[in-house]
Amino acid sequence: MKTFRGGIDMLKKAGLGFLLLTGSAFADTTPKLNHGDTAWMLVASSFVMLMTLPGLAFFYGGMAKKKDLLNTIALSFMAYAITSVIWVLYAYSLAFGKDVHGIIGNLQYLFMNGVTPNSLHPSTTVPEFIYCGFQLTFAAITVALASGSIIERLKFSAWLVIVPLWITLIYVPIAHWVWGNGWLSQLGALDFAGGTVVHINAGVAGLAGALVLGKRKNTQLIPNNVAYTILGAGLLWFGWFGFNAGSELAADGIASSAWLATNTATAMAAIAWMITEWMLHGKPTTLGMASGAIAGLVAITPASGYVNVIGSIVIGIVAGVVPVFTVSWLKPKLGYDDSLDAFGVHGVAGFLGAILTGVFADPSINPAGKGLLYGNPHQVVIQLIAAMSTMTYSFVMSLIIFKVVDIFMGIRVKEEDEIEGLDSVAHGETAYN
Amino acid sequence: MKTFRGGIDMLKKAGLGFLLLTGSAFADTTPKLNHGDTAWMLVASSFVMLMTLPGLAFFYGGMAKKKDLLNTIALSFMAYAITSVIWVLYAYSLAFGKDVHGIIGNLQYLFMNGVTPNSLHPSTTVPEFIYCGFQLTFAAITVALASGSIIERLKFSAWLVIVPLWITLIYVPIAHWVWGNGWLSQLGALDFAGGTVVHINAGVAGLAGALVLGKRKNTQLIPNNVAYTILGAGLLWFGWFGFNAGSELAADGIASSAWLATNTATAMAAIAWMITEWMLHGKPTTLGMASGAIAGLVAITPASGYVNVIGSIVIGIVAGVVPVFTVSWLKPKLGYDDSLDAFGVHGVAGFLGAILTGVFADPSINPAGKGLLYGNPHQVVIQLIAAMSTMTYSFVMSLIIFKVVDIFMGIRVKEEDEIEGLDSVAHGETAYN
Amino acid sequence: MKTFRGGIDMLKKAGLGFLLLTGSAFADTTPKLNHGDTAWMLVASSFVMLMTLPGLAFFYGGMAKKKDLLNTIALSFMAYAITSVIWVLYAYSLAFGKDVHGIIGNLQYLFMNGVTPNSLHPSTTVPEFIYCGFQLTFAAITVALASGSIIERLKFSAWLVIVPLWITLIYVPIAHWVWGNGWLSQLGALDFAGGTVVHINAGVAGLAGALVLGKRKNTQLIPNNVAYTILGAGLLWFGWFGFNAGSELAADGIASSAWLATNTATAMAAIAWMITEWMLHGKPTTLGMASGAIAGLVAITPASGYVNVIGSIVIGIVAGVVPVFTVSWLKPKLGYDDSLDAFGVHGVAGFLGAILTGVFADPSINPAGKGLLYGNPHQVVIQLIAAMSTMTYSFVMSLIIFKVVDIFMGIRVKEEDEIEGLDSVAHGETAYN
Amino acid sequence: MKKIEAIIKPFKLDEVKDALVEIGIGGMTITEVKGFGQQKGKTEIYRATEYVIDFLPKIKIETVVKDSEVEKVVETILKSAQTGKVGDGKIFIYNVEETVRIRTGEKGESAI
Amino acid sequence: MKKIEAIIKPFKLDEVKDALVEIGIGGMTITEVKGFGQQKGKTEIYRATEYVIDFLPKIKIETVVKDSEVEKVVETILKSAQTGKVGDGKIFIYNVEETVRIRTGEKGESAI
Amino acid sequence: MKKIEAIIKPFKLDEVKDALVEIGIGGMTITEVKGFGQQKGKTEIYRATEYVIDFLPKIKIETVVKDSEVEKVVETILKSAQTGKVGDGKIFIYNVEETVRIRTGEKGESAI
Ligand SMILES: Nc1ncnc2c1ncn2[C@@H]1O[C@H](COP(=O)(O)OP(=O)(O)O)[C@@H](O)[C@H]1O
Ligand SMILES: Nc1ncnc2c1ncn2[C@@H]1O[C@H](COP(=O)(O)OP(=O)(O)O)[C@@H](O)[C@H]1O
Ligand SMILES: Nc1ncnc2c1ncn2[C@@H]1O[C@H](COP(=O)(O)OP(=O)(O)O)[C@@H](O)[C@H]1O
Repeated sequence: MKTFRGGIDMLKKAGLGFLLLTGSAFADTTPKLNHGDTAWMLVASSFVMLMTLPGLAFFYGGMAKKKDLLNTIALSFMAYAITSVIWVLYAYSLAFGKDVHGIIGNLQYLFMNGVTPNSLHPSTTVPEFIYCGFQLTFAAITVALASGSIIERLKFSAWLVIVPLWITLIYVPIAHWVWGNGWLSQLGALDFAGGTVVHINAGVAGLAGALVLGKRKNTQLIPNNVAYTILGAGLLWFGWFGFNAGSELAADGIASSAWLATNTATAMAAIAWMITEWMLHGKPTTLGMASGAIAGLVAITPASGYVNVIGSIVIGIVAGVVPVFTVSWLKPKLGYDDSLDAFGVHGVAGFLGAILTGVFADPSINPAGKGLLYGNPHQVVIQLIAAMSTMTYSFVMSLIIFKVVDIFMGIRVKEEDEIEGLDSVAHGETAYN
Repeated sequence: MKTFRGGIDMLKKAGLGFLLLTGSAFADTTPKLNHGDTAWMLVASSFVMLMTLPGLAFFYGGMAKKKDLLNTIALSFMAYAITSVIWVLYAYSLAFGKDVHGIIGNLQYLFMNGVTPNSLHPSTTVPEFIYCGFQLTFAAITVALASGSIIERLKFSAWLVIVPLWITLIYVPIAHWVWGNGWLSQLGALDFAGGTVVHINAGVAGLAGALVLGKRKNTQLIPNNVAYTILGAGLLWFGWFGFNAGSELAADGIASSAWLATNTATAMAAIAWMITEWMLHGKPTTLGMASGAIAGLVAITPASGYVNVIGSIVIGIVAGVVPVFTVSWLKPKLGYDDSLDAFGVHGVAGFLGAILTGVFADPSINPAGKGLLYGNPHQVVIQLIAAMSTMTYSFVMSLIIFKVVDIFMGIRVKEEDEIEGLDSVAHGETAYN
Repeated sequence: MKTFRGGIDMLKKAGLGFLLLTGSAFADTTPKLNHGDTAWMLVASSFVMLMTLPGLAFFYGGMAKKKDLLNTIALSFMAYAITSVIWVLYAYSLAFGKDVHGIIGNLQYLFMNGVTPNSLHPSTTVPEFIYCGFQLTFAAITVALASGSIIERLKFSAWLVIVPLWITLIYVPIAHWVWGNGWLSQLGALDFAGGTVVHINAGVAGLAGALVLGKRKNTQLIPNNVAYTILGAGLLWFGWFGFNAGSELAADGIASSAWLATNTATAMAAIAWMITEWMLHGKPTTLGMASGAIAGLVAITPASGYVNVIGSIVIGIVAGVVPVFTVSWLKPKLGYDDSLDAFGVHGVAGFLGAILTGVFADPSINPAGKGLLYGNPHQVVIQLIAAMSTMTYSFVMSLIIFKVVDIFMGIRVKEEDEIEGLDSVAHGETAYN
Repeated sequence: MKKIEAIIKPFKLDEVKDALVEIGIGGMTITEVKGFGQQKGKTEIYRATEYVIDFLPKIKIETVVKDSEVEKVVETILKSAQTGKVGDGKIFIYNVEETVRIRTGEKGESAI
Repeated sequence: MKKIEAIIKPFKLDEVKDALVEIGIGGMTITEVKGFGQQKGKTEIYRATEYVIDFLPKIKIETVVKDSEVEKVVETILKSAQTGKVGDGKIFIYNVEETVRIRTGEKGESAI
Repeated sequence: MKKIEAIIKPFKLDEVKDALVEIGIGGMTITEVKGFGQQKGKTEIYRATEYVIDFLPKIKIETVVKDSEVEKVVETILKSAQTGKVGDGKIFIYNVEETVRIRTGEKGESAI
């Protein structure tokens, strides 16, 4: 997502053609609401909402055991609902209010105080309200993503406590650092649509949760409905156009480039995962295609507005191959139980994407980003710093949150409930009747 | 949806920035087509289409008994299809043609006569064609919503007769009264996106149908696939952004505010229903979360372009709590068989939303609406009049339509068909093979 | 999709209001990026992506036998993924690069070489990148559509070879002929959104494949999940608004008209198929409604930006009635095994739509098209030529591709694998656990 | 001890179960099965083509009872499951050599 | 009367059913079951990890016949269900003490 | 030969299967069934209304064994399937008159 980039940028968004014509007459440099950009942000925000519900809910739900399907969906559902409410109450303000020492935002937007339909988000051509809504959908999916590591044994009531804590103590500061004029954005870290803020963050948080919770009794992956997972993957792919191309905050050429880069990397990663699995296990699986697509989407996220199609293809290949090994080799080797691989896929592909952004950022696509291949090796270092600091902060804080909640209320269900299945035990429901 | 609000409004939509620059040169006040607004309306209309099929079809279908799944879907499907055809033939004209005595529109748009791609809808910046399309999707979902009360026993052929009658005799006049410059719009009733026209209307029509049909042999709710219901709820939530924010008919700040209000109330209502059910029955259900979300969407509909986020939160809470009691206490007490609670959820939450709009409408969000809390208690009275008159008209007329169709062709299936299931009996199909 | 139509058109898209005001000052006729149009194309491209995955994947998947569900989905998935990658590498350039003798494009866009976010697609107001993305989604769904004829017996590895061959040797030249300033566009053939390029093409390719493959052991249609098919149909309907109205490449009145024509024909065809089946077999089926809707969407595709609502209704009726006979009478009579009727529905309805476009094109909707009813009988002849030449080229070339791949690697699975089901044999997975 | 196995029409399940509970049957196990018999299969229509489905959904109820209760149980099922139309189903009776209650290890009639 | 219970490979169902109908079998009941035996389970792959599925899908066919028909029925099933590969399944034969047709209350062989 | 039929709690299936394999049982067939007995049904909540579900999911294991193995098998199932809580299920034993292996046509104990 763009942070302040000076007046030129906004002018461009206000309509270049227009500018050229009225050139000299144009004295006032305050950006004006652009209906085309606003239309795009209304849509993009809706797209990202769809990613969590039903997108991610079905992507994850399909992989859960039949007896845990609804519970798995409920985790994403409540992640979205709770985040939605606290976001407009105070979290948006802490993340995007006026910067306080590079660490956090102030409380100017508490309860969306003072924001009216006429307020534009600073240095954009779109209303503050929809910028807030767009950002909300990012926060919500991040915590929902983390749930993938911890399903089939997490106490539902604990989740309802973890979500607001996690958003407040982890997501909000990191979002501020990267997108809210915080210290990482000062540093020059490139994260077009949230590779660091969303995916690395969610991945390591999930890992922390999995470590605190311990292994499930039955760690086997028995997808109750692979078609649901593919449905979810399709909706995620679709919604991700809003996520990535929407992060340009304008309907322009860079958004268009981000659209194409997103699609290219995703397609490539789906193919790459399929082939890797084929070579390793003799068969190309549909779950692998879907997993590869998601890994590709994750990895292209930070890069989407910076790289050209060749960069996208390379990123797609890396994203499609590496996580195959983290989920099938590293996970059993280290012995953590990352149920649906939120860490193995999102964390890992997010990390790869963050670094590769520093390699492939092509200034002819976006002047704001110049990578190793275009003569700026330093960018890789910055990307590493941003990725590592996010990982560390998120991992440590997540461990603390899970631990503390565990101490106060317990976060793991009883063994017999785990065996009976959480749909019945936690919700009193059966998915299929 | 906006009715005529004078020139200023359109000018704003034509691009404020533009205006400021060319100020004096701007003599012609006729609104011009705005590509940004048109883009948004093309999208919003598509979103609302998705709400009926597959959104509502799956929301309802998932709750139907396994043997009635396809029939339940078919009711929504044909509601949409039939409405689509009669809408462009004559219904659009009757609803939105030139006002005749505040009661009905004239026939100027018969067969979309005289409308060309250059025709803009009066006092908007978007083409007549897409305004017609947008309105079409509202009409279609309204009658589809009503089907929720009467599934699992309705004769399919009767439905094909009821749909056009109901649209023509009930939906069209009410839409005209509220949005087509009819008497309710003269009165000053606030209904941003259709709380009265769509939800109250559908709810009481459903109730009328349920009363004429009588109880099913087995009134138990046995959802064949709760995941489908959640899928439907997710798609409805997504599509509802088009419904509510689209009702601004422009991609601007009020649309953005409506987007955020919609999301906030919905999330809050999902949480509120979940908690209420938890306290009453010891478990938070996923069907409850989905039901709460829908109740929230319904209640925020009339208010979405008028209220601030605090208003949205209160509306969400009320919408999440009250219908829990109408469906679990009032329904069994009074003994009507509102199969999927079209009345209990849509009717009730629609009514609550209509009244609360009169309470929370905040003129700093939208100068067109000023509620009780902002010093205009009279608005609540107007809202009550609008809601009650719609309820009465729709209920009485629906009773008549169901009764008359019953006399002519019978509207209830034979008992043995009800037991065997309508998928097989009415359609010769089985959902799962 | 529009090809070059002279400056006036672009000017219109650049904002008519604007033009009127700045009139004389407007010297430079180069089109400028329009944010509203770009917003719409970003969305429309995403919509068409959704059509293939999960739209078509579920539409087809639901009709497949339970043991072949995932394989059927995988064919669409890989069709999309492979096309996505080769498109940006070279296929886009061959289709839309500078015309070489009316036959093919040049290699100017190889690897998207030289395209930057500032490049607009010639004679449009939208970036080259999103135009490329939009076109990509068309190519992908075309080959995915063809898979419907050949499921439940095709070797998966063969498909991975067929897709790139087919796109390169068949789709690319035809797309060039019709939309890339090739010989068919010179001829004056009307194909607004791809009736010829996409549907006729996919239909006859599927038929060729079915002929080379031969009949399945069990040719019975046993839909494992009719609800999935309806879900897919709903998503296709939704996405098709992007397909048809997006083909205007601008958010304007013609796009709005195309939206409404699309919806009208689709609804009418769903009703028409349902009634036809009812009269023939005594029951209105939900699969029939969905099939009719798809037939309607197909038939209106070439006509969508040219016809008025009456034209749409007639096209809808024809599209809803005729394919009922091709699938239930012609297919068994001739004995080919077109598994999911890609030919019987898409090919046939695409052909009907192409011809009827020549009949109903109404110049008051779009000056670029004038049909038989408006005094231009010659258009029908042109349409016939375009349709027949596409059919012939695609059919012959497809036969060759399928045959050659068969010779080199075999395209049909072993009989025992066909019986066991391709999910398990080809992918090592089971859809439902 | 005897096992009474009844194949019935699915929608009769609740009625039969209630009738059996009323006469004091303590347990039963049911299975969703498909039946083929004199009752003609049903016709389904997909893409304007009619297919005859030979196997119709049925419910199999199994209940193991004391020898002395067999007659009463058969009577009860007969009464509650009958519609008089073809396809009502069958009752089969088998001998059971031994019954064990897993929870307690009890054997014989007291384990039923 | 005897009950003949055959566990067969699912894709053989149609063949077996047709063969049984041909020799005049009037009714049968089938159940989807899962089998474990000498046939090795199959391997499924999820997220690049192989899982062995021990239980394979099988179909259980039950048909109650007159004593005199047992041999013919067994022969017929043998012929139509055999592929010669491991996992073809088993036929078990049980004694049936009584049969009742629910529709009419008829008992004994005429009820079959 | 005897058929041992055990109705058990679903989550016990793996344990029982492993135990049976360990004592050398060569084959078994399982079916998803629903049981009704002393164990109270469970309550589900839909739209704030509680419904009691009478029939609970159970697994039926059927294994045909030589007469000499019956006791050992029953013991094994008892041990591995027991939780001590109501609803653990039952074991029923029936006589099997004949067994045929479809693949080979073998009959009798060697066909098991
Ligand atoms: N000989 C048989 N063996 C096993 N099951 C049978 C037999 N005959 C009938 N059935 C079962 O009973 C059901 C009803 O039988 P059918 O012949 O259709 O009608 P009816 O019970 O009225 O004679 C069948 O669908 C099948 O499940
Ligand atoms: N002892 C047994 N008791 C019950 N069912 C059995 C038994 N042995 C085998 N089966 C069933 O028969 C099926 C086939 O048996 P299997 O040993 O795999 O091959 P085969 O029939 O060729 O000997 C098994 O999957 C199982 O359903
Ligand atoms: N008489 C019976 N005949 C057939 N199945 C029975 C019988 N009694 C119990 N069952 C089966 O055994 C299961 C457990 O029985 P239940 O009475 O609930 O507990 P317990 O086994 O502890 O006595 C039931 O759910 C049912 O499937």
